[in-house]
Amino acid sequence: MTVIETESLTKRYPRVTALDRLTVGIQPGVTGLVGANGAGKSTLIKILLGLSPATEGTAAVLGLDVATEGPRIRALVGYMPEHDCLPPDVSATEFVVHMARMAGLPATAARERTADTLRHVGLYEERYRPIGGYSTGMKQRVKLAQALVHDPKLVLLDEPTNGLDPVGRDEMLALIRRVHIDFGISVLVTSHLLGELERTSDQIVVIDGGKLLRASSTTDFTQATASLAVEVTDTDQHPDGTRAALDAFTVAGLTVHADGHLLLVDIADESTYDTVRDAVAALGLGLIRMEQRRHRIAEIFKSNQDKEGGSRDAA
Amino acid sequence: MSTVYHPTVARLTYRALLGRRRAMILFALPLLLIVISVAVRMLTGADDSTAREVLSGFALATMVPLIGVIAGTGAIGPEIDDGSIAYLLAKPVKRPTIILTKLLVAMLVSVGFAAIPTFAAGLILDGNSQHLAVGFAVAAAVASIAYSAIFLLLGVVTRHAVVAGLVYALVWESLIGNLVPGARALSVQQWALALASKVADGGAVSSDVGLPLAVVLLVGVTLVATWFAGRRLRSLTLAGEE
Amino acid sequence: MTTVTIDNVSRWFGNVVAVNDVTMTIGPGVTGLLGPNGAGKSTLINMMGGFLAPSTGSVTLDGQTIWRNEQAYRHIGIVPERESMYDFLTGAEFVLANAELHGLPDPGAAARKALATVEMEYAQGRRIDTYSKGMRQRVKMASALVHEPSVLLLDEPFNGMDPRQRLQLMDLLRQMGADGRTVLFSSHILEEVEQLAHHIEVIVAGRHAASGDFRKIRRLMTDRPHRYLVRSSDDRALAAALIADGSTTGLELGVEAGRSALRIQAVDFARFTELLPRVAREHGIRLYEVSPSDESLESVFSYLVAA
Amino acid sequence: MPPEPTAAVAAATAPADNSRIHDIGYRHYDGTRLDRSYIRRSLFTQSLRGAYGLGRSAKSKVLPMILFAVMCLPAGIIDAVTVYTHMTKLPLEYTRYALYLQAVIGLFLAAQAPQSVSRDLRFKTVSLYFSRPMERIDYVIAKYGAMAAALFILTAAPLVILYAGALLAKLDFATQTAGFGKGLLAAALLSLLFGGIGLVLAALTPRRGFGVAAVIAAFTISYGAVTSVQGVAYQQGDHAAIGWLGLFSPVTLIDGVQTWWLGARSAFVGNYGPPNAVAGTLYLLVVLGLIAGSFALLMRRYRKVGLG
Repeated sequence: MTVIETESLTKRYPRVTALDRLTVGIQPGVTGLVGANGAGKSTLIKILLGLSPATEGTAAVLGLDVATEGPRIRALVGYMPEHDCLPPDVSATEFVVHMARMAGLPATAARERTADTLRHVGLYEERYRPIGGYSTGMKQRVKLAQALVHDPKLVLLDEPTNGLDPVGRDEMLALIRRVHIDFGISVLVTSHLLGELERTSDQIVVIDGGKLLRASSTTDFTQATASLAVEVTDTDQHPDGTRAALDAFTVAGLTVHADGHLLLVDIADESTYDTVRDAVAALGLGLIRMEQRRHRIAEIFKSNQDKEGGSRDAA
Repeated sequence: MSTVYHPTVARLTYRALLGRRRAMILFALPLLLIVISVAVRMLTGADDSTAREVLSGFALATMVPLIGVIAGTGAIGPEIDDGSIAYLLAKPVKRPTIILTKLLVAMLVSVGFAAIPTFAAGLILDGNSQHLAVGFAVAAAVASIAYSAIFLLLGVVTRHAVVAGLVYALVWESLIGNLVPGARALSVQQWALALASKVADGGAVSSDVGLPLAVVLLVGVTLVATWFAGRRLRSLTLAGEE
Repeated sequence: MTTVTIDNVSRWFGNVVAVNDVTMTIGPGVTGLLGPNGAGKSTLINMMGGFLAPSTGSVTLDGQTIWRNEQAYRHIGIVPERESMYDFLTGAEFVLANAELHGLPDPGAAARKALATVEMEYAQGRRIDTYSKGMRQRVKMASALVHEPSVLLLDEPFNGMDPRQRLQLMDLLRQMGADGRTVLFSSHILEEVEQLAHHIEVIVAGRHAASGDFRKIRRLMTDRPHRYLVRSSDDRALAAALIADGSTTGLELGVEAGRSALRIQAVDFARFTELLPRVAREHGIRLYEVSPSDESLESVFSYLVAA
Repeated sequence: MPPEPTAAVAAATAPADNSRIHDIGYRHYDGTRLDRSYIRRSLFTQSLRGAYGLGRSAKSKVLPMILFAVMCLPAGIIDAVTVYTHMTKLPLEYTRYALYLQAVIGLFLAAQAPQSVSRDLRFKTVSLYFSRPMERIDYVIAKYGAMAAALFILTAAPLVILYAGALLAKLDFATQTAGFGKGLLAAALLSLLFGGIGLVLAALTPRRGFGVAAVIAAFTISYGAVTSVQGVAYQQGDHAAIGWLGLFSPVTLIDGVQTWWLGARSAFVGNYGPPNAVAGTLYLLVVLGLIAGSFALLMRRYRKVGLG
């Protein structure tokens, strides 16, 4: 089953075209949505929730048409906004119970599900205290809880790691994985941080200038390249180990170039591995790293960076 | 560079005061005064006592302090509130210069939107005796200057400057001043009236405060408020974390 | 005018100590300021920017106190964390006003140049309240660059920027650093810090936890064994050859992502990394992959925070 | 939490083996999902309770409860006086009551309208409401309804006390009931009018303080301006003008409507109400127009808010 399906979806505002004939199908699982600012990410979310009509084209969420079934979609979808959305003077429990009722849950169910959901997102004693005193990480958990409390089939998470520090970010990313794996809820998550999407998402959709730049599984995005990243230590004998290794590799006939402290060696065939090993051993350097490089999502932005509106030739 | 006035700070302040939604009140209140004056004039013809009632009851007691609140707090409060004052402070410009410039702008704006309409209303209400119009216009101008300084200080000191200013304008000046005679001695409105009664000779305007005392208090309050605002801004710290 | 010196600085708010006896020197080049939320990064940046007085100690720019010294701003450019600016102005008007406030001889030209640097000319005529977060960030950058300061302080400058804008800003900051300016930025995105800053300063709970190159910082953590994942043509033989040496403590044969792999804990980093290629060569074992699993800035950071 | 039925049964049938680990992992919800009318009702109830500080902190109960008490106290005193002095009619008409205590009503509105709507705007909670099955109109109906209902409780409760006192004092049942009915009708109209204006002003700004200030300023300035010009007209003996001027402030509008349509005695200076049928009709039309206009403005305001 396709969770989200759009067919030449277009949204034009008087000054800009936010979405330009976007056709994409999103499968169950965790999907990362990447887009330039103003690339129609928030417009897409509004359309998918049935809150803003498309100029042209169609979209369906969980098989329901966004143009006609907005309220039914919103009953089955959870939404976590990017910005703050929590009143500071009520407790997480009170707030989430209220939001559960606003999703149509009867009072008893709202209370029970709130208790469960807050526990699942990792809020314990603090849930009876006013939200105003929470840390950023705790607030993000409350925001996630209100999006999950009515047991949606799909949640839209807009920049859920925004403002979190590295530890908080890791916890949030783990939580997002759990939402899919343990709770069985599909996730559409937006982020500007491509690295964290690579870690979290099963598939990634990149929108640029309102158009689809690329949509495919994360493994497709991050396939291994034919390049070996090598990092070596400095020794007393070779104070600039990287330089020494670069020269040795070149002498040994490898194609290599330096990228900061890394040496990128083209893998000609299996013997390349041995050549690197032998050259490092011969110099007496320490081998810190030798890994086949993977493609990064960032590359599609880098390759387009010089072209103005580089998306035009992509789609 | 001049130490009391910085044209760029002034420009930013004008734009901030007149370019936002709250500026609507700056236009609405004088308009209301003019409408009322026209209505009253049509009902009564030129009449000293009615004119005095409207000018002191509405113009001086309500409109002038309200415009003072908007101009005084609006000249600096929002910037401190949203942190954009950082762009002014992180410049090789002395902080007293910033305060003085903002004060000057607030004064000009409130005189423009309070004293001039008061003068116009005076003329409309009472075309015969221009003493009244001049007297109240002077009172409005003097009061505007004092209010600007007081409310600018409030804008620097508290985030709730507008509410505090309104409480002062509506409760203290309008209500308490009318109910408790003793409170009038501590009222910018009465000090201004004392000055006005001097200008509009012939007893057209009267005040509960003697002229010398009024002048001393007006000047004193304005200077102290300005000095204190400058001091507070100098040691204003922007705690980035909210 | 390029060196910011923080000398025995503490800053408290009531009983809350935000910055606790920190001493550091920020010189030319790009420096990343890291720390968990609430560790005192913003407080520190605010003190360097003269928005906050240190409770004790001194914050100076080439020997001159920054607090209450508005002349210091001739050399400092600041990009505040908060989003608000003069939203009712256009981008061009805003940057021009900043240029005028600096008393520049030709503010118009300076503003145009700054806007060009951040590539915002195309939207300079629009009011700031119509801007996206990324556009705001760039205009903030332009306002901080307009007087070509030698010190640039940026509090979470990447916040809200999209991937393309991030890449642009990283290039810009890298360029500034290469030009010999002192660039200090705080960020939570360790991946970016790793790519951008050669020098990091880490603040944990108000204390100065570490400074320098994160790889060197990692080497200093001798109490933390380095974890490695190695794939080779014969993991078992490699393990047997390595175990004889004292530089490793744990050797574990297993399967990782469907392929066999050797997990190693190295206690003596230098000795182990030199041993590995030598031993492999001696035994004719082909190394396919040598991956340190806790060498990234992320691991370094988490070790520092947990310490 | 309800007991796990299967576990209970299993435990009963196999007493020897009662150690087990229950699954407390994520549970799906397949219970009822109620419709928009339930959501609207829930939001209405929550907002109405919120207007009196119920379900909120103790601090936020203080002001509305004090105002409610202040509103009811004079009615109790009037009752006592009426009963013990054996009056033949209440010293204060039902329709006059709210006009006398308009300052209290204004304060209540100024405090509670912003708390009802500017909070949601300021903390951007509106986007969470609109991402749920409700529609914009549900939110507006619930908020407007709750504000009007809160005002109605505030204005009708003292009337009930007066009515009860009147019956205790064995005043004429028919007259009292008619007066009480008119009073309730006027209170309802007042609640809708004030509630609408208050919410529109409060929804303009996410800043609660500004909302409070805007409501107070709008009510006091318009009332002050109208009554002072009416005073001038009275001095000049222009009684028709007094009647017409009342069209320009919310309080005097209600006064005019109840004077013309419900036969109340006007509280305008000299008791001069709307001068003729045209004016009387106009009063009613303006009140109804303002109520409808407030609703329309609120709808418009929230169209722009969206997910923000």
